[in-house]
Amino acid sequence: MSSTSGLQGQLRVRRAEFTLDLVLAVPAGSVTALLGPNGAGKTTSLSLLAGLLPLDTGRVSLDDTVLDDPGAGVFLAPERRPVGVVFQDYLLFPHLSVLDNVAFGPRSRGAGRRAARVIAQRWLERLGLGEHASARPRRLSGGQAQRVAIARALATDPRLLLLDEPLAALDASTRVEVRSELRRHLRDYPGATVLVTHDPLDAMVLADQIVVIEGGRAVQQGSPAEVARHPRTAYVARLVGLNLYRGRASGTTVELDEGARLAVGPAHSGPVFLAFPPSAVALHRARPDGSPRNCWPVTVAGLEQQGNLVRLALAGHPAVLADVTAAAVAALDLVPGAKVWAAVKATEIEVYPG
Amino acid sequence: MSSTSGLQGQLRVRRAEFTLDLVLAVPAGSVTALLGPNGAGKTTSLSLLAGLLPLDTGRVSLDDTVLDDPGAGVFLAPERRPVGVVFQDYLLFPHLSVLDNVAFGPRSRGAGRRAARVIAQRWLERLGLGEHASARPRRLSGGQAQRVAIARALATDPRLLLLDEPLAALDASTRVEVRSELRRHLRDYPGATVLVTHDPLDAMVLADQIVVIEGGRAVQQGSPAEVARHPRTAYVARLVGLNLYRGRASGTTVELDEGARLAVGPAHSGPVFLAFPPSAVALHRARPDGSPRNCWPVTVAGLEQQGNLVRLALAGHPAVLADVTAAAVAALDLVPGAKVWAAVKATEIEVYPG
Amino acid sequence: STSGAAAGPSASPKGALASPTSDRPSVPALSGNVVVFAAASLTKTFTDLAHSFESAHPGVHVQLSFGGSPTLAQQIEQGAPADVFASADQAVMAQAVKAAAIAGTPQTFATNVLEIAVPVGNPGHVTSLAAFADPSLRIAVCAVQVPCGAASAKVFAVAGITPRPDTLEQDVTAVLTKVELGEVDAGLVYRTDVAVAGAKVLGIPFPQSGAAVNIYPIAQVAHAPNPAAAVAFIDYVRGPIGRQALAQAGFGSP
Amino acid sequence: MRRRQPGASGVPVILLVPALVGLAFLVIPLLGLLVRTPWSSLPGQLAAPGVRSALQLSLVSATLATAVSLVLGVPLAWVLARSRVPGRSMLRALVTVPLVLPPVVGGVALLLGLGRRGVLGQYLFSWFGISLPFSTAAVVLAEAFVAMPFLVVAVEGALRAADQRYEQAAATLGADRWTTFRRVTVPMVAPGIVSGAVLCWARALGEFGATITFAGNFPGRTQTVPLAVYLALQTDPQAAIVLSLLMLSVSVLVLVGLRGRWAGGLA
Amino acid sequence: MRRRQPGASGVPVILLVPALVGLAFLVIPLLGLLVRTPWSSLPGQLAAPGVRSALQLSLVSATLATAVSLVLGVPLAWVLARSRVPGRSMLRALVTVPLVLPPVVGGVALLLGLGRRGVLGQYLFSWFGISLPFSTAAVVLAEAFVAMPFLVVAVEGALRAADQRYEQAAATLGADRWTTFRRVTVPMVAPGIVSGAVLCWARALGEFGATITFAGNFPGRTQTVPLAVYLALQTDPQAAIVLSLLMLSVSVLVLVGLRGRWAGGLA
Ligand SMILES: Nc1ncnc2c1ncn2[C@@H]1O[C@H](COP(=O)(O)OP(=O)(O)OP(=O)(O)O)[C@@H](O)[C@H]1O
Ligand SMILES: Nc1ncnc2c1ncn2[C@@H]1O[C@H](COP(=O)(O)OP(=O)(O)OP(=O)(O)O)[C@@H](O)[C@H]1O
Ligand SMILES: [Mg+2]
Ligand SMILES: [Mg+2]
Repeated sequence: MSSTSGLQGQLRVRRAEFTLDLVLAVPAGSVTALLGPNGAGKTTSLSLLAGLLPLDTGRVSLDDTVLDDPGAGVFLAPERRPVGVVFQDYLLFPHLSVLDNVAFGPRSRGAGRRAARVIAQRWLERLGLGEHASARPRRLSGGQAQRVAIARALATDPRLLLLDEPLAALDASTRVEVRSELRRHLRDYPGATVLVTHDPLDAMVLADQIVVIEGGRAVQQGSPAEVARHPRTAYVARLVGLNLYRGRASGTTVELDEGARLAVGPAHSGPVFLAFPPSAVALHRARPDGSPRNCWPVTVAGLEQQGNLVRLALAGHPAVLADVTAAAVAALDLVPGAKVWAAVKATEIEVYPG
Repeated sequence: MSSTSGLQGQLRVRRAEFTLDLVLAVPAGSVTALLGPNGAGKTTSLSLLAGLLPLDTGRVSLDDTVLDDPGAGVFLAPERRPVGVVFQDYLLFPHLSVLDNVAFGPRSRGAGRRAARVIAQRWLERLGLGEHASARPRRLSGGQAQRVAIARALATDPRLLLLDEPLAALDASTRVEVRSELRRHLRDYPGATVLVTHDPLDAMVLADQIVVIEGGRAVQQGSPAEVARHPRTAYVARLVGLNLYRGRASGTTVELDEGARLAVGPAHSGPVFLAFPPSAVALHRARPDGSPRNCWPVTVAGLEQQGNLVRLALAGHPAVLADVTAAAVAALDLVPGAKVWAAVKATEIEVYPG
Repeated sequence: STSGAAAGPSASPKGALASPTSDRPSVPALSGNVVVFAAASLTKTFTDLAHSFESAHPGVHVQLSFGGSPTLAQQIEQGAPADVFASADQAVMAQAVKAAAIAGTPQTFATNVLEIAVPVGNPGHVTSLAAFADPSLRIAVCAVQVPCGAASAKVFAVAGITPRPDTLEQDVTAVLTKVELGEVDAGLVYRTDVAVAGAKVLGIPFPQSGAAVNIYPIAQVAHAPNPAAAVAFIDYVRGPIGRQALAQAGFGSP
Repeated sequence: MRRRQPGASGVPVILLVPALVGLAFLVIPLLGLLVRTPWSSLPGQLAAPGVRSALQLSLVSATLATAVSLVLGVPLAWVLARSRVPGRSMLRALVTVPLVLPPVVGGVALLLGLGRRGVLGQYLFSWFGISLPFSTAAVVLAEAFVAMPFLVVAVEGALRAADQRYEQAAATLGADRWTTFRRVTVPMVAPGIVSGAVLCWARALGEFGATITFAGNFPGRTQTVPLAVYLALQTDPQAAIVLSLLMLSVSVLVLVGLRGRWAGGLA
Repeated sequence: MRRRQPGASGVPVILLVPALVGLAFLVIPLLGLLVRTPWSSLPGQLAAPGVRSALQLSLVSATLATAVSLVLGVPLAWVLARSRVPGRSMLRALVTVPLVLPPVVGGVALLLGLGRRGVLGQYLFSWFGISLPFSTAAVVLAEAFVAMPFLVVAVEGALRAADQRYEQAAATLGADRWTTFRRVTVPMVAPGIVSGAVLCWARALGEFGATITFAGNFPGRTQTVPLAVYLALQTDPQAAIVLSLLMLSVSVLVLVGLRGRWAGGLA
């Protein structure tokens, strides 16, 4: 990959009273999550990247191609950009069947009618919608429509994938499946991805980089771990507070890639993700007896105060973040270098097929 | 209130391959949450109640009025039903300003133009949208649009309120505010409410009764506490697994209405809700030292196995649900009547203004 | 039936000009509107005549409505508030009489004969009626259903010619338009039309035209709102001033 | 293939070519007219008496006919598109009848229906003393009869294409059908109504056959520009063309002005 | 106020009354025609020679004119509604010119544009030997000239009312403008296109003035039913009415049949 591989964007645009001013760099093969409150400019950013809205000033390039550069008078039309978009309100074509909605992209990008349908059918099945292939979008429930929209965007194999809250309408169980499917796809996916989400778990599981925007500007940016370890505001802390590990499950035990071992609730096997919030980590002076299945010694490496909470970075196997109250910091005397036991209940750990 | 006060519904309808068959009873002044996977028939149920879809067979009545009874040839048109609806895809009128969208209901129900606008402005301000009053819906972000839709439905003061995923597009912080506003409104609201949501917290905080539907049929039904205590399936357990208390906060301490006292992370004051998942409860044989601020003695009152997890009902002050692994049950010898210490970290407890 | 109708004051133009003034004491003064329904081909002539009639009878206002003769007849049969009907076609008038829409007997006030019309420069080198049988020429004639078409059929029969028209037009104006624009090489129209078209078409008279003389009848409408004025207008048209104006437009006298 | 501005003038050739051919087809005959117009005689023709009054009558009656068509036609379109009255497709086809009827026959039909001896007209006359034909009202009626179907069909098409779920949302807010119609349906199909009204107005402005048959041809009262054109064709075809061009220019000006205002309101 | 079936025949009075008045206004004149028709003479009239061929020519040429209008007019409507070519509102107004032009003047304009000595026609004639007037092709062209604007205006209205975000979605899926037009825009505004085509077909079927002026009147070649009706009016008004009714019935039948099929496909 060359140094310019992936998405480079310097996005500036005014829309009525709202101004967006954002710099994005998404290397090919990586995923950037845009987080931020309602009206922060997330959808607007995606529109700029997709070419549905031209920049006022700035520049967007993908790999070696300039997509938009008002200064140089360059603008590549949306249909010429190798971009796939999942819209916040889906925008499924009402006159086409679900299958033809998904086949639309491949056909437009040159596949034959039959080949496009085969691709579409495969994507629908992956997302658990095989039996709805011949239905009209009007007949779908909200969640089904959202899955079709995801399938439609993925089916074109774009070099830049833009996902606007792709999992918002999904129910808890479907969400897990679709998130896994999306992750599987993104893992093998050579292009750049920008993901808008309100769900920290989506961001942590799916993203390599997080950009938090508020009022049209980036307020924080970095890898999920960095952002989680040093959140600049309580809002960010809350938003990205997750411990996330990758490992290999056999039954209710997971061997982490970084060496340690954690017990989890439901049995799994094969590669998995483990996630639990910093608030789920209890700290004890001595090794506690009791229900928490996971206990290990850690050393306080850093403290970050967020309002009444303190986020602790703890070194150990594995390293872990913990949120505790100021009272607990005082009671346990948690200064940097202090040695304590971390405890996490197996049932607190969310496990996702990786 | 008479015995027939509130909503009585026996809903039966076929839509292509899908069949809905559901009995609902929502007393006036109470909130019923419909939970279920995508395509379970939640939106369809709301359409039947709103009169946007006629029953095939069955009967719907509100207070003493029959809304739909195909057997008796009775059907009350949507506009004659005292019903407010938040649609899953908002359906804001594109040609009206945000203010006029919200004022539409009051005007249609007889208020003067000016009075309707005053009502609308008040609702917009409550939902933090005062400054967008003159914008067109097209200019709103997804989350802003959803809040307008909520304001629009509430502004008509309906006797039956139907909310289809009213908080789905909201970001974490807005969600807390809007949820509180909604709860404040529903608390004083004399009518019946049916709420569709995928978020267990919404269901627990807002609903008096939960109906879980799958494939068009109710699979479980009862108060949030009942359903949480005795979930029939792992799906339900996961969906409704929350400990929920009401209390009065002063600083980081909350005096529960049922008498006990819990420490929480962020400082609050006045009436609040506390919520934490059963998985956040650690059980110890002896009183543990360490960061968990909340420790109290409990007695095992009941066990329910859900796959590899066990949900324990624990008596004590307060009574609490705990999810532990089968291994922990064995290690701690958690048989009914066993006495153990429950520990919950202050940072695990979500606090909402009540 | 109409040929002997030229009764009334003698035909000298001077006398005609003098007659309204001299008549005034003997006839009750005319007043009000007189509504005249006239065939479209009379547009220019009748507009002029209406003006001079009005100045001759200061209390009277002439309202003219021009249209196709059958349309006008239809309107009159449906109770249109007309006083006078001037048709370009005897058959239409006869139909109106049959429908009891006409008071009294229609009077002939003008005649018209056919002429060959060719575009300026005569690109088809047309000299006689025989050209209408030449398949290499573009030819327009009226459809037989309309008066000019019936007349054309008569002259062709007399001349022993089988015409090879490219189009059967709905009226003379349509034929004339096509001649003017050079879309056809020859058309058969009325003399009055050639006169109206001026320099834009060339008229070629032909001997057989006498076989089909078109007759214009005029009559008072049954239940005419203003019968006295209707009679006066009819007399005026048939009188010397009317005749002069009609002659100027190329009409023949009855 | 690079350009500034998305969705800008970049029109695909496969659409541009037929669009241009279509435009040329509509405009070339007009060019023909313009080339052959005796421009020098124009001022004289325009100053001729009666031209002003004919133009005024044309504009007023076409506008009134459009107003009548809007008031009666939009509800009719709604009933055809939204209600479930039986025999709807038959009704819909009946509405197109005045389109198919040759205008002169349409005028005859109007006489037979609303004339002093007509099916309905005889009662209007004997009971109320109303006689419609040969009045300015008759011009408006004749034009409305011929032009209203355009409005009805265009608006019905727009209604069918509109998303009915917004009307459902209005119903749940307590709006009865009339309020919904007025405050939701009509604004949402406004572009379709504007199109229909433009068609209707233009057709009414050009109406000839039904008008001359039903309303007669009286200068100042029922003689609209097309009737004046018809008469001019009998005597002076050049004048007829000048008169047509005059009406065209006025109508183009009106439409350009109107569209500008409307587009601003809608976009 | 109770009833079965939501959104059923319950039409608010305030809409129903104008709709019924509108319907009556369009239908009563037709009734007038039907009442006065000499039914006994009908079989004879219909069997008259030329009636069949005129009807056939009318249907064929109106259908061809509609096809031409669709091919040229839908792209034109798209350009007017979607592209940002400068002077669009002027172009849009120009498109309505044939609506306003009295049909006879329209025919003259066609002769001046496409006739043997017309602006374009003289080259067609001298270079290719093509002479359009007095041919069946001229009938189709005259009808298309008069009727196409109805299609263009109706379709443009539908395009303006359509939600353009679906077209944006298609673009992000890699569809160029033509594919988007074909696979998204056209299906989504299909009801508007159908309305426009119905208007266009009906108007073409009833076309008289421009046809007789541009194409002339020759039985079997250029004599459509309206021309035959006009001529019949001159001599035998009853026959003219019978002929009109015949054409009406055929067109109503066609439209009822067509709509049934279309509505099925769309609903
Ligand atoms: N077409 C438009 N014209 C003018 N302003 C707009 C337009 N669309 C959006 N905005 C404004 O721009 C701001 C950013 O909107 P955007 O849709 O990008 O927010 P978002 O981050 O996607 O929010 P959400 O999470 O609620 O979807 C908002 O304040 C919105 O009101
Ligand atoms: N108009 C329709 N015609 C036929 N079937 C329909 C129609 N609308 C919905 N369905 C089907 O009915 C079932 C229930 O749909 P519904 O919209 O009620 O689900 P839901 O519970 O609201 O799901 P979600 O959480 O995804 O919104 C689905 O299988 C859907 O495909
Ligand atoms: Mg958004
Ligand atoms: Mg739903």
